[in-house]
Amino acid sequence: MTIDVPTTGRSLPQLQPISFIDADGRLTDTPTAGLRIPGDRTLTGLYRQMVFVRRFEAQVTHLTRQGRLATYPSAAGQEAAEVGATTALAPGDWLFPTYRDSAALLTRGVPVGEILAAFRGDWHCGFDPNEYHTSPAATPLATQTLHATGFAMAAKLKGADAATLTFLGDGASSEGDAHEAFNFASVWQTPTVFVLQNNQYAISTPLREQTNATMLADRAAGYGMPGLRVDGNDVAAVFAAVTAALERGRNGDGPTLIECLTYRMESHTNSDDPTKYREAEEVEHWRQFDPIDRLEKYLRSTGAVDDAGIEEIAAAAEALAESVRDAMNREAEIDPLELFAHVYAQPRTDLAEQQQVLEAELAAAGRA
Amino acid sequence: MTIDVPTTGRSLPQLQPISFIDADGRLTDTPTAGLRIPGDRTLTGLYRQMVFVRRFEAQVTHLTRQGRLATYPSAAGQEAAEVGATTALAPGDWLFPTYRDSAALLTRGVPVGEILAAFRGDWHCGFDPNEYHTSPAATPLATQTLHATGFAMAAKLKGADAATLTFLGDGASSEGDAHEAFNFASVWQTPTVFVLQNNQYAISTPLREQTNATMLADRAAGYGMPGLRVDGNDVAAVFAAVTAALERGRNGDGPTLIECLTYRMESHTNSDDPTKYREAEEVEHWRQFDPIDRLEKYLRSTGAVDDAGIEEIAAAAEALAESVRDAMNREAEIDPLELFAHVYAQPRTDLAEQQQVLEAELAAAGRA
Amino acid sequence: MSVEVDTSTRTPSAPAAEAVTMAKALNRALRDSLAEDDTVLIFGEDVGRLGGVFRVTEGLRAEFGSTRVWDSPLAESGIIGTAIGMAMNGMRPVVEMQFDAYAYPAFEQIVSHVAKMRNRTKGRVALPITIRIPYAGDIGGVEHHSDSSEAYWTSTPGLTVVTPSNPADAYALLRESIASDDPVVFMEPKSRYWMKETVSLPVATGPMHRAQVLREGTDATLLAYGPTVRTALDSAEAGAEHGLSVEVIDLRTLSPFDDETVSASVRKTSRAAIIHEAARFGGYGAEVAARLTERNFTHLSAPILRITGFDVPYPSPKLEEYFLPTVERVLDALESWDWEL
Amino acid sequence: MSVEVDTSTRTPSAPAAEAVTMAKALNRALRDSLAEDDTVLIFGEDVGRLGGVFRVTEGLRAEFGSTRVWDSPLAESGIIGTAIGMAMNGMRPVVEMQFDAYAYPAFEQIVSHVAKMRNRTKGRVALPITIRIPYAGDIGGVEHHSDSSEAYWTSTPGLTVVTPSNPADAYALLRESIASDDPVVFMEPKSRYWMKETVSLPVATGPMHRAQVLREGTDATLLAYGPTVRTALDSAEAGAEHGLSVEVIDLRTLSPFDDETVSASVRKTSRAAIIHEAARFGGYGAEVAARLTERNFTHLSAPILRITGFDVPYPSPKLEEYFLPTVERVLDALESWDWEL
Ligand SMILES: Cc1ncc(C[n+]2csc(CCOP(=O)(O)OP(=O)(O)O)c2C)c(N)n1
Ligand SMILES: Cc1ncc(C[n+]2csc(CCOP(=O)(O)OP(=O)(O)O)c2C)c(N)n1
Ligand SMILES: [Mg+2]
Ligand SMILES: [Mg+2]
Repeated sequence: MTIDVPTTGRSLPQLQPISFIDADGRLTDTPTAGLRIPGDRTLTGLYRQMVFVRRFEAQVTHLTRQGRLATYPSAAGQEAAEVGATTALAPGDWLFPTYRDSAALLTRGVPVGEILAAFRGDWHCGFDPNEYHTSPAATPLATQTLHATGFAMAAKLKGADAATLTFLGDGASSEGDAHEAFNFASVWQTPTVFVLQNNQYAISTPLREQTNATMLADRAAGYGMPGLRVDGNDVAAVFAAVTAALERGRNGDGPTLIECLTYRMESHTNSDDPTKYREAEEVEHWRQFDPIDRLEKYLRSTGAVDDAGIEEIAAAAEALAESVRDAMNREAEIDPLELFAHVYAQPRTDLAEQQQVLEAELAAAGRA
Repeated sequence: MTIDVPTTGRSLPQLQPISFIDADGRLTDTPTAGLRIPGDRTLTGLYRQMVFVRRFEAQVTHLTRQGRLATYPSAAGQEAAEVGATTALAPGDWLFPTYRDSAALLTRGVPVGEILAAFRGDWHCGFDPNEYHTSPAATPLATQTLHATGFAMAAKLKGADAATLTFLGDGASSEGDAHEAFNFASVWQTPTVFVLQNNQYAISTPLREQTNATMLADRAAGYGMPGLRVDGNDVAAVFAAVTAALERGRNGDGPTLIECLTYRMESHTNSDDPTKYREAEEVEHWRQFDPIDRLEKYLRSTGAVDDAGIEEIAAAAEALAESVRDAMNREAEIDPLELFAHVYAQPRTDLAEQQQVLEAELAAAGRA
Repeated sequence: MSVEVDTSTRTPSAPAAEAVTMAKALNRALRDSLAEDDTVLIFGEDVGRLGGVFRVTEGLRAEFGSTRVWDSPLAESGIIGTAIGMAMNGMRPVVEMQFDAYAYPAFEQIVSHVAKMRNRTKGRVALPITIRIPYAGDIGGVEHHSDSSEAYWTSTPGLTVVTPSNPADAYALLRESIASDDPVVFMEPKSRYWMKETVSLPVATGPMHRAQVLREGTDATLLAYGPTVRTALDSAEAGAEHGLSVEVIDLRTLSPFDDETVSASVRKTSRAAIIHEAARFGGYGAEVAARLTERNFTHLSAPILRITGFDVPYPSPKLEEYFLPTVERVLDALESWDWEL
Repeated sequence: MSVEVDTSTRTPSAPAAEAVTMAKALNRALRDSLAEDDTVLIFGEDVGRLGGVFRVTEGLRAEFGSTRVWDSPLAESGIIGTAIGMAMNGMRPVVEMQFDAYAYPAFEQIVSHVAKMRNRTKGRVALPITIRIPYAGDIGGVEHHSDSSEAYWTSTPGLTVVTPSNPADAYALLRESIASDDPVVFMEPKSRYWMKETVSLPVATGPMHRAQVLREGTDATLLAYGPTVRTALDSAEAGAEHGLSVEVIDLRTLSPFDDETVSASVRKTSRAAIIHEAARFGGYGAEVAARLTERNFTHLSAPILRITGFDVPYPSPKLEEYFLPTVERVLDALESWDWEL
């Protein structure tokens, strides 16, 4: 039987997650698949952004408990994956995030008010995707992985230098769309990086009821695509792996699947009750792997940061939190008639008629 | 990072397809992953059934060209996969076939008229699934893989001894449903065998535009499920692999993915024109791997069959072909009012009214 | 205003009446179905340990064990597809699509298999599957959490589509749906999950497929289902203040349509409107208006009106109030009729 | 009987008229779109080398190369999902769903993203995607090859739904659809692919969203689209033999609905019927009947009739003839009206 198929690089990822800095802030001796630890300046920037992100998540969660937002899914505990991956993007690259990835949007430079517009209930997407090279955060699971693949395919066809990065969760990896995206991306060799944040839960469903695989990165081999498993709480590892994968993509070598092992420290959203499905001890156990603590220890050990530096960052994070409060204190102006404004490019009589109905109702209620 | 995951048996299938009998009818020295070649009596039975199947396919294709069937997808060239896999089933097991698998239905004992009812346009499914423990042949690709998984799950919950086998194609493996079935089956450890007939084409689309993987069996590792690649034109290999996989399933060890490397010798269906997308030489190339020829050579070499035996089988196959012609010469009685009979268990007024409309039309046309 | 449903005659062993929410009534229906019939299985996303994001399956895993009630991997086509296989093997799966927009990945399995298997096999293979779908809005949900997808299912031959508007019906209709040999799309109005009613569960179940007159009237008929039944009742009340006697019918089963009950009402009142949250264009109301007009044309003194959401995607929470059909919108419609009272 | 369309005034450079099939006209529209606009891309199952199972994309890969026209892996959600990403990156993808039942795996991507992206982003992200779907029956197709799925798309706000009935329209409407900044579900009636018409391509394209009066009449209006336009024209011809003057309108665009053209006709004739292959319950005809009645109630002397397939799954080839709306069924409907001629 002679079948022509590429056989290069056919292997499963190493069992041990790739990691540079361990939970105690020391360098590991884990093999790192040829990746190199980022320099202290880069790491300090990543540290700073992780601190911002954590403060942001805490502030938004707090405001949500106060009822200022309709709902909020926090990525607390996942700062390294969110920040490490997003920071690796070039400005011209595109990000395809999910509802969980406000931290990535923040890192991408989207203003806090625009990030939170959707969760406050103002409008489905609060920012201009073209301005931030960032797709609206997708709620239907795994659907965005295909958008990222298609976008990258168009970039490739145009000969543009852009790559795409998309986040998906351990739960989302079970959806058919995730499989189709892996396959299309690898057949078409698009510059796409799939960052699978394995935070151990899909709402209440634990990983072991989601997959029987040793690791989700094992999926990659079945598509002829490189797969990596990284310590998702080590921002150095995430940044290095994603940077290399984006580079691969831009060089025409196709997509990469990167599984970031991490943990969702908070409830799924504010309306969730995690005591129904996980033990407090498990959450505690994961605290020791905290992505910020370990990097702080490491950067102190190299002398890249000191007390003053840490304080300055904390103060800046406080300012960010204040800007979040400010933004959420300002009510957005939402014109009810915008209901009809953006559905179609070509105007429709039906919608014009219905708009008149609403106008009349508003007038009758003294609202317009 | 401590994540509890099973790590046993984490590996990719061997590159070399498992095979016992080579294209020249000689025993191979390929490693066979612990499988053993079936005995001569079994092989002779498989040979006989493959000859039947080939004659059946040729006859039906001929009748289709004559316009006696609306459409027909032949499995000519794939006899080893069809027959080897289906014969491995116990009577109490269930088969979940596709439109390509009439040969499997024949092997399962479904009468030829009932197999062909769908392609002749009589009714969507011509046989009683419960009688033959065989699901209606699925046309929407890969959907049946989930039915097979669910059926097996129910068997497991009931403590029944039944396993399920489902066929899918190389093209169908790209559908989201295939992924979801692999995953559900492995998470639930259902007794399901996925027989992926990789016949190199999905209509006109060649394998290399369907997947970038070294082999489709590589998918299995990503689900924590054993994957095997077998020479799909060696019925001994197919039978041995599927028998072992069914056994595994019944023992509570979960599903198996078996990729059978084979080739679609005919057009996709009678309305297809393969000259548009593949060379005649390629088809010729595959003739040397013919599943029937090689087994005949092998069985002659062991003395299991001789000229007389071969002739007897050929004559029986002729009788089968005649029964196909007979069945297709008898027009089926189809009552137009059956349109309304089976849609719901609970009768509906709307349908009763519509049936009256049709009755009146038939009466007016002098047909009732 | 709370819906008054006379449950006295439906109670077999007269258990104590208590205030129960629709979520609780549904939960009880699932519990009783599981207890009575070993072939009933519940699985889906988060329906096990968590008891579902709306807590409809709460406590069932603990009571019946994880071989009767369990969490599946996260894939809707997978859930429906495996439910089909289980049903072929003698089970009665009751599966949940977490929000109705999340039934869409399972669309092919529902439309091409669930709806068609019985017909395909000349009645030899029944699929007694109940697909529970929380639907509609008015809960401040973010995008994709408030769709009203009923028109997709009602326009698919082979499916039975049911939706309760109150706890007693929720219990009865869910029991009937699970017991039915036809596959049922069971749509649960999210905004009514926490609506309470004093009722003695279990209520007796009746024949399926019947609409119910909730309030009698002579001037006009308001047709509603699920979340808009409340709007209809409130509107009838408000209409009464304007001197209008408005009949209110809860359709309960969307497919099939109970022509007998509804046409009788429309012939009596000669004017009717259907209220739903979904967009108007191609919405379920179109079928209601078309068939009532076909069957009662000479009895109508006005066209059947459709009081619905606008023909736009379901909006973000802050715009819901402008989108959803309100009592005011219903009253405007009532007023638009040419009254010769 | 062949459809006569006056193409004389629409022809810009008066190329020679020749007999072309609808498949060929569609092919030419794709070709011209590819030639004129570099951002137009065609991909899907078997649309490359094979030229599609209906040969609509024949020759395009050879002419434009495999970076403009190519075969994708076999996954419909993948095709629509990647088309979305390409459209976000400035492309105008034209994708094919091989048969309409095979659009169902892409249902979530179409309904939750294609239809909603523009609204979600306040108009900042347009998705100029054309989704070609061969639909309807009467071709002797086995199960799942003859669905009429238009109601699913027309009841989804955000989608434009178009269907031609003849080669000239096929050309013009497809060009317009590809040029549109709105996503278009372009439904191609399979049974009409080989219908020939003498026409000079390219015909000039007109504004989208207009229905067309194909035959004038005064007694009744038959509304049809795609495969049933022929049935309507034949019925009008047969009606004429019975002394009835029947107007025939080809809707061409199903969403939005061209009220102006259709209501004018209905007000003139006072009687109308809509003909489609899809099942009646919740079918597109329900919207047509409901809205025409809402808008023209006092002008109607009879209810709008729906002449449709039955409320059953599309049958196997040997039963198609009993399922499909025939000229006889249309004439029966015409006769059912109370004529005071
Ligand atoms: C198609 C679809 N099905 C169901 C849901 C409901 N849902 C939202 S988040 C979620 C869990 C997702 O888990 P995972 O992918 O692991 O991401 P995480 O929330 O852990 O970040 C579910 C089931 C959805 N949004 N989309
Ligand atoms: C969901 C779906 N999409 C598309 C089709 C149309 N179709 C029928 S067979 C086929 C190719 C299938 O190829 P493969 O799975 O390799 O099976 P083979 O025909 O080679 O046996 C396609 C595209 C279908 N039946 N179902
Ligand atoms: Mg998760
Ligand atoms: Mg194939």
